[in-house]
Amino acid sequence: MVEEIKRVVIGEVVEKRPQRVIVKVEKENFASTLNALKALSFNRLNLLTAIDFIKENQFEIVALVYSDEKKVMSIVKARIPRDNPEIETLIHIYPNAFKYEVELGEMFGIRVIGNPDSMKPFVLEGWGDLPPLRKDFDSIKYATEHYESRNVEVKYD
Amino acid sequence: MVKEILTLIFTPILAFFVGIFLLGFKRKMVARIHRRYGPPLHQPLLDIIKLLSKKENISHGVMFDLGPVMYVGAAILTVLFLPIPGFKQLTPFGDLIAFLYIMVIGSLGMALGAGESGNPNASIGIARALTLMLGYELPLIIAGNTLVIKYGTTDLYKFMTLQSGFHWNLFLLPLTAIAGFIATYGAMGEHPFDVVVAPQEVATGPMVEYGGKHLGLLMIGMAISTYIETGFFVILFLGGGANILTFILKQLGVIIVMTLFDTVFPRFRIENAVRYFWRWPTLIALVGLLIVYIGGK
Amino acid sequence: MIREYELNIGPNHPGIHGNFQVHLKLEGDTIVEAKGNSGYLHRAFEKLMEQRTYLQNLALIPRVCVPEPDINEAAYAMAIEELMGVEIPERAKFIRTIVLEAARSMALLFHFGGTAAMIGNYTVNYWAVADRDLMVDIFLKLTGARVYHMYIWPGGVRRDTYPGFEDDVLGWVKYMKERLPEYDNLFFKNPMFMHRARGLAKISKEEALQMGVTGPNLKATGVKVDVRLDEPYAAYPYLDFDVPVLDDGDAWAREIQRRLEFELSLNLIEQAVKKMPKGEVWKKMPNPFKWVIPEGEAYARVESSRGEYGYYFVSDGTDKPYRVAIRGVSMPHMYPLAEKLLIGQKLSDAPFILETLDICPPEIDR
Amino acid sequence: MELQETLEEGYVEILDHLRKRSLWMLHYCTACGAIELPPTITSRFDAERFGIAPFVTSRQSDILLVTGYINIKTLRRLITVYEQMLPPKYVIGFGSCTINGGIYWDSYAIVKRLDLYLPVDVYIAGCMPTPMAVLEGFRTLMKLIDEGKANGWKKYQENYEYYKENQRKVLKW
Repeated sequence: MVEEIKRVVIGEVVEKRPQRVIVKVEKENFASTLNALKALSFNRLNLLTAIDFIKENQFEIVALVYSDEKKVMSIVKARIPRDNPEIETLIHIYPNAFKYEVELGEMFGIRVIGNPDSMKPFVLEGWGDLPPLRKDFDSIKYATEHYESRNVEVKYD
Repeated sequence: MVKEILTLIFTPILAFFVGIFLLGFKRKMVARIHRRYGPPLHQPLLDIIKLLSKKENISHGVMFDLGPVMYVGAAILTVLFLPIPGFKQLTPFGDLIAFLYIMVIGSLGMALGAGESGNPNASIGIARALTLMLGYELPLIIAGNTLVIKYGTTDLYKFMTLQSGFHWNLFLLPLTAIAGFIATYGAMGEHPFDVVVAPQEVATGPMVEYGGKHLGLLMIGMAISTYIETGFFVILFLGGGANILTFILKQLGVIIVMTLFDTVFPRFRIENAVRYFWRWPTLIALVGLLIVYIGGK
Repeated sequence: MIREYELNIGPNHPGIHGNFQVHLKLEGDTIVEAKGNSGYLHRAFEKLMEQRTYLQNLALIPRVCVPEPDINEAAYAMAIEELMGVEIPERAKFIRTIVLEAARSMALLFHFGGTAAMIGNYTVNYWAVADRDLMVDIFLKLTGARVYHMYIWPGGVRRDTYPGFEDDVLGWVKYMKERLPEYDNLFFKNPMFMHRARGLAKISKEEALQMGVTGPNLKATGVKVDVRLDEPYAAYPYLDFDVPVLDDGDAWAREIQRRLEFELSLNLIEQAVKKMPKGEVWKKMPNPFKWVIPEGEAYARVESSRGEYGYYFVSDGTDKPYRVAIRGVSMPHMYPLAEKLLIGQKLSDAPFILETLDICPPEIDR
Repeated sequence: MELQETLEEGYVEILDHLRKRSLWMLHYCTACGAIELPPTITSRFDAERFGIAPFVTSRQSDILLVTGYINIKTLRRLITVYEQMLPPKYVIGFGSCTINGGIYWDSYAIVKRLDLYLPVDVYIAGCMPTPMAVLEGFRTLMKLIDEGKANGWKKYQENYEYYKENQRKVLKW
């Protein structure tokens, strides 16, 4: 299976396990790789998410695509810069990527070109702070600041 | 004369308590079918007391408040037109046709009240209630008129006396009895025709905005209308009973049979419910009418 | 022109499991447009998991999906085992299969109750939830908790089964097999249910494959895709079974598909209990408080009662996961699929259609 | 006037005694504790023996069950639903999430204390209380109603501004 993917994809292809193939590509041909993989019987987009590598100041977009016939899942990854991150939409390849992209916009602040409500709220209502899943957003500080908790001093006698 | 007036005053109260008993029995029986114990028999009474003891209440306008009042008033009026064993009640002034006419005023009152509440669920509920009424009125009227042709009179009291001594209409006119049963079953809003107060689809339909005292009144009206519908069926087809006790026992029998069906069926869609009513029960009622018509000649 | 109005199958709704809102635009009784609005159960699991060590996460993850918590524990444990390259003992595999299949049958019973109550047959709801409760008691004895078991953890299972576990489970399976004909006569073979569900909200095979639909919704359209067959985990390689598939793809087919899968999981439990070997139950892992998972990434998949449920795991060698992405099953079922299916349907069918798709709102908001 | 007081007192006494036997709870599963409600209502634990049945709309029901953690989005709907209910109304808080945030203490979307925003009459312990605990919570509420102590709704009306202030702080209305 790996050879077919190698022929079709420009980028580093590694077979981690018999049913897991990791494909690392450049930012520009992320959408084209997925298009090629879809033609190669990878018909289902399982998950589209991002990982915040704050040390290298980069986001990593991860798309898990699965082929029902060949029973193989390939993890397609691409690195994008962390300041004003943008990717093109994948709706025309996988229709169910729509809400994943909206979630990317809300949780990481990644703008998706071509997705009608890319930066619109999906899960949070009236959220003013940093996108929450970024590493530099501190949830504990936010929680203790905004929500009063019951100040119970625990006495160990 | 004084006896007559006293019974006129006490019939609604009797109807209310018998209705409470029937509703309580129904909830207990449904619970037993669900393999659990279920509430005590007087639970509907406790519910009504709790509802009437609500401290505050909201109102969406005068008609909203008058809706339940009209519902209960029409229910009491209808009860007075229903004869009790041994008493003529108001039957000389209004016979079967008048009774069928008055029976409708109650739900019209609720519809006017709920329409005022402005909640879209309520208006959908009213539209469903009125269309369902269109459905079950047809077989009910045909079944009623079959009896009129058979007995030659429209006086409900005579229906009762003519059927005494075990030749009930259930055995003499089985087809009309079946059609009448399905129609009263639909009028009671039992399960396949539970379309008006479907909690999952329209959040209890017309009663969505009613709470507290309004809902208490509506529950009183519902208890009385349970008595009316089962009583109407008993008078038409089960011979009405010599004294009040057999009358109530027969009503209990009707409730038991209805609950057996109620817990087993899922719900119709509203258009299928009306289509069902106009197909099978109406057909059976017409065949019953034909039999009586040809037989009678 | 019929006046167009809006209605919410809102968060406060007796039918929908959990907190979820569908905003409908209606013309008369037919739905013109449906837009989901989720986020009422958002607890930021992925952020919280980054702030907890691997051991602390064990208490957090079952709370993602309420009707079926064990799939989270299994996916979490399998991801860590893959990262650490650990092979769990035989007996632990069988216990995991029994726990997962029992959780599936409990979730399916809960679902049958919900579907029947949605179209008005409350008796099935009262029966199904009561029968499910008998299995919950067995879990209470086995794991100490009714719903959130925290029983499957990396390296195997927390402790061995209590004496008499086998006959309890076999007793429940025998009891459920006797009860199934009653459910069939009351609900699945009920002409009213067939009349209401046949031909309702039909999904075609291509549409389902393209939209990322998995589980009974996909198998009802004729595609045999099941993680237990494609990538067998736990003790499924040792059990011989075949997943049933229907092919009309409408609401009726989805329900009957779940009914067949319920029967399949009963047989699987029976097989697993009979074939369970003796032996230890937990592979010794290093001291859990100082758990350090080697760097790397892993994706673990489990077949839940709704479809394929997965954890995408990235670890950076410290004692806290760097990033965990949860592949919720209901995300594709709700957003492209349910919003498309509801258009043109009657209002009285809308909650019923949402229920046959078995959408679990916490999986969407996480 | 003395007789009038005792009559008034006696009337309220009997009323409370009868009222506790018919409590309607709102069928609103706000959070994860809601999966233990169906077993409590259905055949195994059968809450209907005490007259407790699930009802659909807030106008008809008396008990608002906050079954677990409270997301800000849900809190806004909870407050509207609570204010739609007709007094006397009661709020039961399930589990530790309504007391102090529970397991989600560090989440940015979860409110920590329910009683800052709604008056709570009964708390039920347990990170998802079992049906037995839920029934015990209902019986405690019934005892409180019987003794006339369950008047959270009066507290809400009396210091309405305090509650509104807290709500405004969190919800940024």
